[in-house]
Amino acid sequence: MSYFKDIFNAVKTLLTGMKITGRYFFVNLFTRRDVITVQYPDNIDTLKMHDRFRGEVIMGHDENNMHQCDACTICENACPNGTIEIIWDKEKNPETGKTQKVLLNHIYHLEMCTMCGECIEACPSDAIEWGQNFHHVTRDRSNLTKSLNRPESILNPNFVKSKK
Amino acid sequence: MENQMENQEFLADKIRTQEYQLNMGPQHPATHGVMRMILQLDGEEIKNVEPVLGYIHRSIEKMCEKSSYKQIIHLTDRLDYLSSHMNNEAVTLLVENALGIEVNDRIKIIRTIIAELTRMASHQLWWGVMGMDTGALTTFMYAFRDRELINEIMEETCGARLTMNYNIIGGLRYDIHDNFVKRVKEFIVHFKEKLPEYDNLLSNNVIFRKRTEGVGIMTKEQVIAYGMNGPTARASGFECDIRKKLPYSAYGMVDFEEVLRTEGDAFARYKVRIDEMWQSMNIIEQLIDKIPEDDFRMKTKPIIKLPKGDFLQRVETARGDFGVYAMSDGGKNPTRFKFRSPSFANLHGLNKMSENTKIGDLVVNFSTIDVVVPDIDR
Amino acid sequence: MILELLNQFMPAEVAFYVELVIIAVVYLGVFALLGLFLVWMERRVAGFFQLRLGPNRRGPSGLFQTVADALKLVSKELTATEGRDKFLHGIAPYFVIVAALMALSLIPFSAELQAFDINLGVFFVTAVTSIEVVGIFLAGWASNNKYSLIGGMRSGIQMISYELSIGMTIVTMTVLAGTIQLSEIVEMQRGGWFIWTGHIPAFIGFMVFMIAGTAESNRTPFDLVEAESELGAGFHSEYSGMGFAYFFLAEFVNMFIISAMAVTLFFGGWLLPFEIGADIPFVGAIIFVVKTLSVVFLMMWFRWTFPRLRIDQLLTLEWKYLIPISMVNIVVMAILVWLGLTF
Amino acid sequence: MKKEELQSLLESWSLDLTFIEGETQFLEVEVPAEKLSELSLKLKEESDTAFDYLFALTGVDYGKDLGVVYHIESTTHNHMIVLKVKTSDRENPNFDSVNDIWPAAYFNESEAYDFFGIKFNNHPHLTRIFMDEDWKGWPMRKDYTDEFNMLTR
Repeated sequence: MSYFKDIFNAVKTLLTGMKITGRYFFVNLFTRRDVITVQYPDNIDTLKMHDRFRGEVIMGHDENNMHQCDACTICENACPNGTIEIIWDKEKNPETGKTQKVLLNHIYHLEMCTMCGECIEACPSDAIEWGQNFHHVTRDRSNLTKSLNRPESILNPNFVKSKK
Repeated sequence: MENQMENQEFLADKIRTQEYQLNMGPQHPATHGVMRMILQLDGEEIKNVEPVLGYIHRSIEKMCEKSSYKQIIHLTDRLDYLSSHMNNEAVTLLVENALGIEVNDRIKIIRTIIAELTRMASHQLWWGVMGMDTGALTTFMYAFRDRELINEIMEETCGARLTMNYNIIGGLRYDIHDNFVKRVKEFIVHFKEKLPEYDNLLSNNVIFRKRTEGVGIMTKEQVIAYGMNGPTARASGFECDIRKKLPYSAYGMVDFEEVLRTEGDAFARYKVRIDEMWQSMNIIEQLIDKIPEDDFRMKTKPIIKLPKGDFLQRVETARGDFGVYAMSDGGKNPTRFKFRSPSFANLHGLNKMSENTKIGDLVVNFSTIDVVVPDIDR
Repeated sequence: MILELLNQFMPAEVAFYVELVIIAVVYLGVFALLGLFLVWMERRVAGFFQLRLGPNRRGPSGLFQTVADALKLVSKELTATEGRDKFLHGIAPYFVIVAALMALSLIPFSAELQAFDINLGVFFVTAVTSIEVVGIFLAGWASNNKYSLIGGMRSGIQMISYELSIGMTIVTMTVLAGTIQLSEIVEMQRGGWFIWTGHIPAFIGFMVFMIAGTAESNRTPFDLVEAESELGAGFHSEYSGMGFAYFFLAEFVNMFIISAMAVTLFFGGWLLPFEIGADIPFVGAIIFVVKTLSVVFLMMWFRWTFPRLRIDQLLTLEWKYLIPISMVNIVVMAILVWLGLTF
Repeated sequence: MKKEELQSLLESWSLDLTFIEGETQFLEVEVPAEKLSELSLKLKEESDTAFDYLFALTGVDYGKDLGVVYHIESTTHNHMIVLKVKTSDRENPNFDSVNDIWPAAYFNESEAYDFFGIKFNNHPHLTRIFMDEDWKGWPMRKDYTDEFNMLTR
């Protein structure tokens, strides 16, 4: 008798499973309501990442092409992977007459970055921040080495070094 | 008739059979990554399994010796990437306990909630892959539907979906997002509706039951001897939940059950994880309304140096008992940083589990011990 | 019809052979298109089952996606293992595909559209489809790959076992029909489909046929021959390009053949209930294809819901459940027919 | 069992053990290499201690010495002990395997061998599990030089 009971139970459980998948099939066939995938390159214009999304490290510039980085190299030391290289020079400030560090090039190796955020955490002047861009695909690895400060940009004279 | 029988036996002696070796992996769908198993087979029956490791060995322990404690945290994301938050938590707790930093309840509760969300996401992925290993391909997408919601929450609050790196020493990187509580509650409602579907689709399915029940039985003694842990060991009745045994973060404040089963077979290992998802939801439900207003990070020194000595911190990741063992000489970097990974420990039992089973059973067993290969290779 | 047309401008003998060639070419075309369509259907159906859309970029609803894939497969380099048995490795896909083609030629699409209506119909189909196992076994054996070998061994065990219950179910239905000519079996169902007239044994027979048929066409839950998570791709691990495409198409056409057989045996072939639309020409073929695709859909539904069995469970299912059931079923059917208890 | 009780119990066994003083998490015992397997077996077999769960086995390079640290837990008493063995022989470091006492040591001892070159007597299958078979040197040792070091620029 248990032989038939086994068969009956087996068929019952199989039908329960088929009920679930079948329901999704017909719902999706007619309404596409439960479709969870996103049509990726089509929605490229409307796709918006969350504010905290860690896509790449960027350096904020204001409208006068000024940034906040005074080339202190704290981020360079904080980075676990050697992603950041800062090239700086000493220059005489014409107003105050003091020599100070001037950022020439803030090199960011995206190909080595693990998006851990230690540099941004360490930065005392909020010069670098997270960018939400994730379209990093490129045919040449050298394109991933980026210079974060824009050409001709200068240090914001009013910047404050806020210790966190 | 008798004569015939004799003839048959004679024939069976005469046919020359031979055990043979089969390389399963490193590129094999069932090994969940790049791992190789050398199988000694007699027909379909497995005589011996020998895992060959190291295909994604990245010498993280060596890297830790050259990194500061802050930098170590993000490396642990890459061990068991499915329970990255718990791995981070292990390192932060180790440093905090060594330095005597007591974090406030807000941090503890948020850490616990995110850890449980991560655990659920991990178990969901495992469930999907378990289905795929047994041949039911649809489970994968159903699991991902629910996992996607968790990843959304993570992305909104932590900034990344998988390797969140949300813990820092003495607190959290960001405060929780404004939508966090709302979204988590929505997720719980959604998932309570969908989790029975998992049972109906796979757990109760007669084929799945037949594939898992009575397969790869491990007794409690064997589990302890082989040093296995996590849900895999709890299926054999070994009480090894660190959340209960040595409560850390906010696990002392909540009331939950340690899921235990006694059968020790593949289905028990499967069921433990399903039930753990219920328990995770239970924990989150208890905590989600209790997040107190407070700072989300404590004051710490800019350069962290551990006192001289040895430190061990254990946490319960989705795979089991994750231990971080640090040896410090009082400097910025540890002299030895060891990750005792649960997947590596669980791998010890695979050979015993698969003795005299079929190739199909090996896939099931391997799936139910739920290893993450980067966690093994480190 | 074609024969008459040809007879007008060529001698009768030549016309006969030309007709054969034309029919062969037409069937090859049907075969390829059917295969491609079924692959597309499977992917699309799988998409909806899995909460996604499936191919939807190339052509209407992604219909040309599989064509593109086929072109890609054709243009691919053929690679193979060293030390394989070259001759057997090369010939194996043709066993599978020729078997499928021959079986396809017997399928009665409608009263007019049947290439080859012999009085041994059902018997011939079962005989021809069982050749397939030779091809799969050879592919597994000749590849010089242990995964392929295990797959081939499994296919041997599996297909020969399940051939039995398919055969028995067919016997059950021929007891009811009283003939094994496919077109006559359909004609017998003019009063009512066999699943209705044969009621209980026919229904049990249908279930057994579906299970065994799924196993025959190597699909989940019986895809142990390929068993992706266990054997990679099983017997066709070492085939690339067209060799793989042949296996792939043959698998899908086999699915169609099994479904077509199910429709012929249980669901009245090209007939609609109460003889609706029986007079309109070519409607029969459409009805037949729609019915068959529904059964194909049922098999896809199985595939995207169930886990796979283990090899010993596969045999347990066959020898402990399906065979006894279908044996009893034959007897029950015979008794019912004898007592005239069928509708 | 408490740390102190455990210490006094172990002292009574007179196995030439050194106890590490100070604020340690668990009882840390330095064991002479030749007494290791004897102590391990006793720790496991005695019902008062019943250390049956090898939690972690860590190879360590102390700079001058090489050593292995065993974290052993008891599933019945829920206490943990840390065993440390050291050797100053950097050419051919050699300890007894505990694989027959705790099968969990199987891969872990291979790992210590792979990273530190520490050999374990009577281990059934001591191989380089993570590195290539033909890898030169022991990468986790402090004196190992790595020509492709990404970390120091």
